[in-house]
Amino acid sequence: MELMGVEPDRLHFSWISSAESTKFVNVVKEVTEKVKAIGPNNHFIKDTAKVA
Amino acid sequence: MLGYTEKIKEIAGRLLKECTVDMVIGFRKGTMPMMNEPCFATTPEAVDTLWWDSNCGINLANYLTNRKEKVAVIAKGCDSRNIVTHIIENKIKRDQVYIVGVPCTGMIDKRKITGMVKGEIIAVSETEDTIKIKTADAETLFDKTEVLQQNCALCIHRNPVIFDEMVADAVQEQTDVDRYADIQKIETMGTEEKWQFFDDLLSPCIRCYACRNACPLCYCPTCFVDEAKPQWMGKGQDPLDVRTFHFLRAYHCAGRCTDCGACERACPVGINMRLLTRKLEMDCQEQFGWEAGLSLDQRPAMDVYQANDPEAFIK
Amino acid sequence: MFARSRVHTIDPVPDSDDLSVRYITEEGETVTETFDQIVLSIGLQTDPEVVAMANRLGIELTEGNFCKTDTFSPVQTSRDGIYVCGAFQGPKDIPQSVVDASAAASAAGESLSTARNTLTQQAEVIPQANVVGDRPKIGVIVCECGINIAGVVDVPAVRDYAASLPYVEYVAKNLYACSQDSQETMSELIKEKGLNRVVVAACTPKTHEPLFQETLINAGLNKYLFEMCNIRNHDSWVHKNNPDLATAKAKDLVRMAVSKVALMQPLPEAELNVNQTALVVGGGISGMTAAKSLASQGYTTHIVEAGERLGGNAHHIFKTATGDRVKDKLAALVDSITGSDNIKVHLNTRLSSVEGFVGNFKSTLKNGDSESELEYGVAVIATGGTALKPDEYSYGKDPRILTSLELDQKLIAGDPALKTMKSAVFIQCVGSREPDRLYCSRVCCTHSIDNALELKKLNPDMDVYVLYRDIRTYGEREYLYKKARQAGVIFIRYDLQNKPTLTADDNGVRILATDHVLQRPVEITADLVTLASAVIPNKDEALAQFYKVPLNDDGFFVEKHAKLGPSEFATDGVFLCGLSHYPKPIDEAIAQGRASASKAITLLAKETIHTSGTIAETEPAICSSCGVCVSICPYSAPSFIEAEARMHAGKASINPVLCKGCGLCVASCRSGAIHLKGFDNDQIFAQIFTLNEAV
Amino acid sequence: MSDWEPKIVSFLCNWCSYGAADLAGVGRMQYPSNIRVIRIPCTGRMDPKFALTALREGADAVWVSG
Amino acid sequence: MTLVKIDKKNWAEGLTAAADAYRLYGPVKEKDYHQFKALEKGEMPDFDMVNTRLSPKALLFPQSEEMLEFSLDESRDDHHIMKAVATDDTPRAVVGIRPCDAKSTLLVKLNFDTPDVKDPYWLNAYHATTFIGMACDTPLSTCFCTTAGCGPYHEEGLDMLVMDQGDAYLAKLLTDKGKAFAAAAGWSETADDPAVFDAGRKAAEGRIVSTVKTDNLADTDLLELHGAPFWDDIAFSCINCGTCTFSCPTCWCFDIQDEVHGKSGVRMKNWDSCMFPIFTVHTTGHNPRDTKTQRVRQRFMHKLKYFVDKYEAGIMCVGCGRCVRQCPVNIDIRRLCEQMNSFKPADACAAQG
Repeated sequence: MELMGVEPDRLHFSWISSAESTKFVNVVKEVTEKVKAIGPNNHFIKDTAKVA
Repeated sequence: MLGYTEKIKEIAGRLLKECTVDMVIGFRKGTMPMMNEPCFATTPEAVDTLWWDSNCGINLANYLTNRKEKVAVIAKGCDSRNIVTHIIENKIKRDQVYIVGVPCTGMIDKRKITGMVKGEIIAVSETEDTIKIKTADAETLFDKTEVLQQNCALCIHRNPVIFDEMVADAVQEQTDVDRYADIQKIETMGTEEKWQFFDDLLSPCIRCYACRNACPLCYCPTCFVDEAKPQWMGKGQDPLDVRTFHFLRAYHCAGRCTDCGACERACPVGINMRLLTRKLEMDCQEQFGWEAGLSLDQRPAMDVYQANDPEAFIK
Repeated sequence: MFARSRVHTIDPVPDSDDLSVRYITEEGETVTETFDQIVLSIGLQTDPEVVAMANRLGIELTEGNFCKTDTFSPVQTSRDGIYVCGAFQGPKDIPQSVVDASAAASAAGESLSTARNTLTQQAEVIPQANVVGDRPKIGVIVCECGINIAGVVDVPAVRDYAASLPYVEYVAKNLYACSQDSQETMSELIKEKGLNRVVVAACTPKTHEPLFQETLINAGLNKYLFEMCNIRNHDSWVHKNNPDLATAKAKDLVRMAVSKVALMQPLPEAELNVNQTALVVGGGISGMTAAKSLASQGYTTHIVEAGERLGGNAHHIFKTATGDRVKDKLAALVDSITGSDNIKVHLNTRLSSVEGFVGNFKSTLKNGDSESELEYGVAVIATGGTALKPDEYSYGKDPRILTSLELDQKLIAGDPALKTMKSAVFIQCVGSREPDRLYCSRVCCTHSIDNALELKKLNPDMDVYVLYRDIRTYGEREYLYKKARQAGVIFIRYDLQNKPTLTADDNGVRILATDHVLQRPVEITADLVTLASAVIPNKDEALAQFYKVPLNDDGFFVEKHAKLGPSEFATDGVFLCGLSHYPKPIDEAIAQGRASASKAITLLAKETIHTSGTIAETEPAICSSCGVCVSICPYSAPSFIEAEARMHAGKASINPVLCKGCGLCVASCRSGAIHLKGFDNDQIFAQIFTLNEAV
Repeated sequence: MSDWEPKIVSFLCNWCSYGAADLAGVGRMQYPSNIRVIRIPCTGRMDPKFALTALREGADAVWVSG
Repeated sequence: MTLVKIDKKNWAEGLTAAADAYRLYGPVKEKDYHQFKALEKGEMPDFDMVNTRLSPKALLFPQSEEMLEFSLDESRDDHHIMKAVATDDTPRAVVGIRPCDAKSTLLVKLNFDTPDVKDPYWLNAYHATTFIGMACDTPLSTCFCTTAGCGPYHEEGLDMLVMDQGDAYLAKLLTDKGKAFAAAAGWSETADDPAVFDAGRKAAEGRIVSTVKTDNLADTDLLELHGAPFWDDIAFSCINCGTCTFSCPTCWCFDIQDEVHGKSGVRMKNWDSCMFPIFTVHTTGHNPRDTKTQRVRQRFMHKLKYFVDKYEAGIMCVGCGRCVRQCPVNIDIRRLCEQMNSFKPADACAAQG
């Protein structure tokens, strides 16, 4: 995806055990911050059925 | 690769006479210069039409999918690796296919030559390492290494990895080859630039699926493009649908693609979609140390989990 | 920070709420430190009322007021028909209490086995309405959960919004959706309004989904026509200070749930009957106990023992901590096994293959060159362990240096030399709590002290030394430690950095150590040195592979869950007991033998088991038989339909029982030929598509 | 741009991350409300199609947590 | 029919003048091949080519075309109502179309403009278009137009045929649409040497090297042809990609799809190909043309037999040779036509014995 020009911060992966609620909250905050930083997704998006 | 045609005819004739196989899959001379047509030979006259030169770029492993009868196939290095993948993925049984290995010195890029020459190409003649192109008003001689298909120029598996018989002795493998220079160059571009690059690369696509159908790896009865429950991807010319199709098709070939170049050769509008498949080939190499189709007893990297799979991307 | 010390006094520090502690260190120096908080780790004792009750019931107690039990029947009180488990039997941790509980249950089960299923009535099966193909009629119930949800999310707004969603026929809000009366009203509503799908927007499905699914079943609906969306834990509780965002999120979550539930299909749960035969791998004390308990509750049991006799490790043990001779108790147990017609023993036999799944296992038993097939429903693994042959303290180079079990052999044989010896030394933690074997073998302290007392009994004026790192005679075994000190056994502590050194020559074995009190080197010449070597498991990789059960780095089996499932494996139908799990004394081994039997019986007694409905299923027409699913599934549920089958030969199909519904194969299937029922592509896509209209 | 709220589609594994989210709720730990949770039985269920579709349908980010 | 002489010098401003009244389309070179495109202001068509890689059918029959649009947003009063999509049917002119491609529009018109069925999208575009043909003096070795019902100077389907005479063009105005365009372009200098045209035509026709025989296609029995033995050999190499059908000017098959995103939806039609398995798959999963051989046979039978029998207007092929050049495995319609034309059902049975 990165090669194709999608900002790497659009995809996040994490491992959180069901006991690590604090890690869960930190990851949510971190992901939200990062996505806010790179702005809305205006490339990889299909809003109307464009034809050509 | 000049003497191969005679050797192929001799082997094919013998195999058919001895009934080791029911048919031989190979190439016959095309009706246009620099084009050859895959064919199957079952009778002595058909064997006589068999032909081999530097224009046999189509991957014959594609014709083995789900075959029931005993078959002989003429296989270049990349074709043989695809046959290995076919056997692993139960598309054909090992004892059902008699592999006639061809040590390959690279196939010509027809589109490249047409671009370098003025006017229509009327005739082509080939020597061991040069090729002569005859057009209406001129005759130009090219050194083969100049006009090879990109994947053949970068090829590091010219000799078949699996075969029952070889047409000639093995050729020298290329070693000092950087297979991923162009990919790394793209990776250094900025995000916006990369997006534009692929927009421009894929813009001529007319969704004819020649790349998918020329590829031996694509044998699914229903391709994800034709999925209808739900139809999550458009069938039209929307650049995003075109991009999604090429992205996911390349993803499905990750760890399986042998870079035979058949997709690029089949594409009517000449898109270099191998940038996507080779990026995934590079990743498989770096992360799993895996190269497609080299051994019969190991499934491709993306099919199995190992404890030591890299997981740095998981936070 | 661990400090060896004796605490003298704790005084509150004036005009502050700190505390000052005065203690004496090992070197005898007095130290005073202040702390914010002090935690006293107090022990366990029996409640006086319980002691009174025990006396009333005529249950014999030990001097520590715990229930007196015999090593070979650890859950049997002195009063017949009354069993004991947990801390009343002795101070213990939760895993051991849970093991005792299952053991007590199996002991009780044994005496009640003849009356099984006589008083239970058959649950009345409510016919299930067939909704396949009907237009979805969705009922949405938005729960307020008191103020937990309503305090933040505007529940009426979410309810009204739900009414505008496609296929929604009925909406309601509810103070407590999970309350009993709400369940009844929901059941009535489903029947009255003819609803065929239900969405409950409340709390987490992990705890409440089964409850609501039960209600659907009572209302005659298939329980999978249901979707829960979590607007409490994931929404109201965590977005307290912006209610409007929380309400918007709740609406999104409800819309996603409604779009998914509209596509849900009624799912069948495959029913399987359980083969009523049990297999016990390993014929040691715990294996035999498990087999005896299974057999006495009416289940034919097979014991597969690799050695040529039953009994395993117990043959080498002289006596138990409570004084019984192991030899004759073991003989009694072995006779009860060979005597029972419900138990078939296979000696010199090993398992060479295991196929099938819970309730329907099939194995080949290999005895020399003859092989036999066995079909069974459950397996208990009791492969046991052995003593480590140490490679330090020049063990094996001098007849006077033995391991604990070798000393036991001499005690069993009543070797006269033991009487005439002048001095004996026990060295503890040989091979245990070492860098490459970190665990404590738990039994060696008690065993060495017990043998030390035995030696003192044989010859009171023999000098007996115990060189130890820490004495772990846990529970009521501490009395033995006290008795040993009173009998004059000398205990010298060493630590890992300067272990005792040992040189053997003609006039005795000289041992050099540093006395921890005098802080001065001490030399002891001993006629006999006993090394308390570690307990190691009979590691069997093949067996672990057969049953797909995990082994930890030390080679012991890893149980399903330390507290919730200590004597069973994550793989259904496979249970576990004895030394192969972790080092344990005979009474705990016997208790776990019984516990594994009890757990096995809870499965065998049902006779049929249901598999989950949310499992994967292939669509043979679209399958390109490439084998990705077969290679990637950790439970090897997918397999190819055999070549000569009439339909779809060579295509993949998934065994509904083995499938755990994780969906690995579904995502890895390139041709999209596998559907994970309940989490199918179209259902997840539906949830994604509705995101497009996120408000 | 400041009031733009990203929409993040999060695929949470039913046993681990979904449980962690529940626990975070029980602990009343506040976090931004941009994530929309889709429950999947295991991250093994995560298919590239979902990530592609989520982005195509307007999500600003996809978060897969096992 | 009048002849007009256009000096090359005022060819360009003639076009720019016509651009006020017509939207101009013409061949433009992109990367290493030509393609028909709308010409920007002042952009000139580039004739340094024999023919475009893909046929100009996309001008009348785009690969993806929105037909109807609708909204599911219930807050709007016109929700769930299908409305036609606005199309721009103002007059336009295609400059530089080859006579074979122009003839193909007539073949396609036979299908889209029948007495009982008229395709509005195609017809509106067709009637709004003026075809200015460029005579073909340097045909390719794969061109066989002369024996496929047309030729390098063929006039059917064209409104104006232009011939290159070195320093000037000679244009034949064939229809009043052609006259109207010539007037708009200000080309009025009449000429009277039709002989030059005939000479040009004969010379060009002489340069055609490949031919096909189609004489007894019509009277060979359809079912016998359907059961002919050579289909397996022909179809073996085919990989069922859609290149031939997508580059063929006379292929007119399309598929209609609804695509909905969020609240807005579109009904669109996309090119389809009988080469794709999904072309004939039924909802049950049954596929009447399941094997590759059936699909390849369908394509050639339609072009060289069904069409011939149904419309009696010759073969459904104008001999432009694109499918021969584009086919990745070199399946050649000329060899096909020869085998079908020379197919004798009788000896087929004898051969099978």
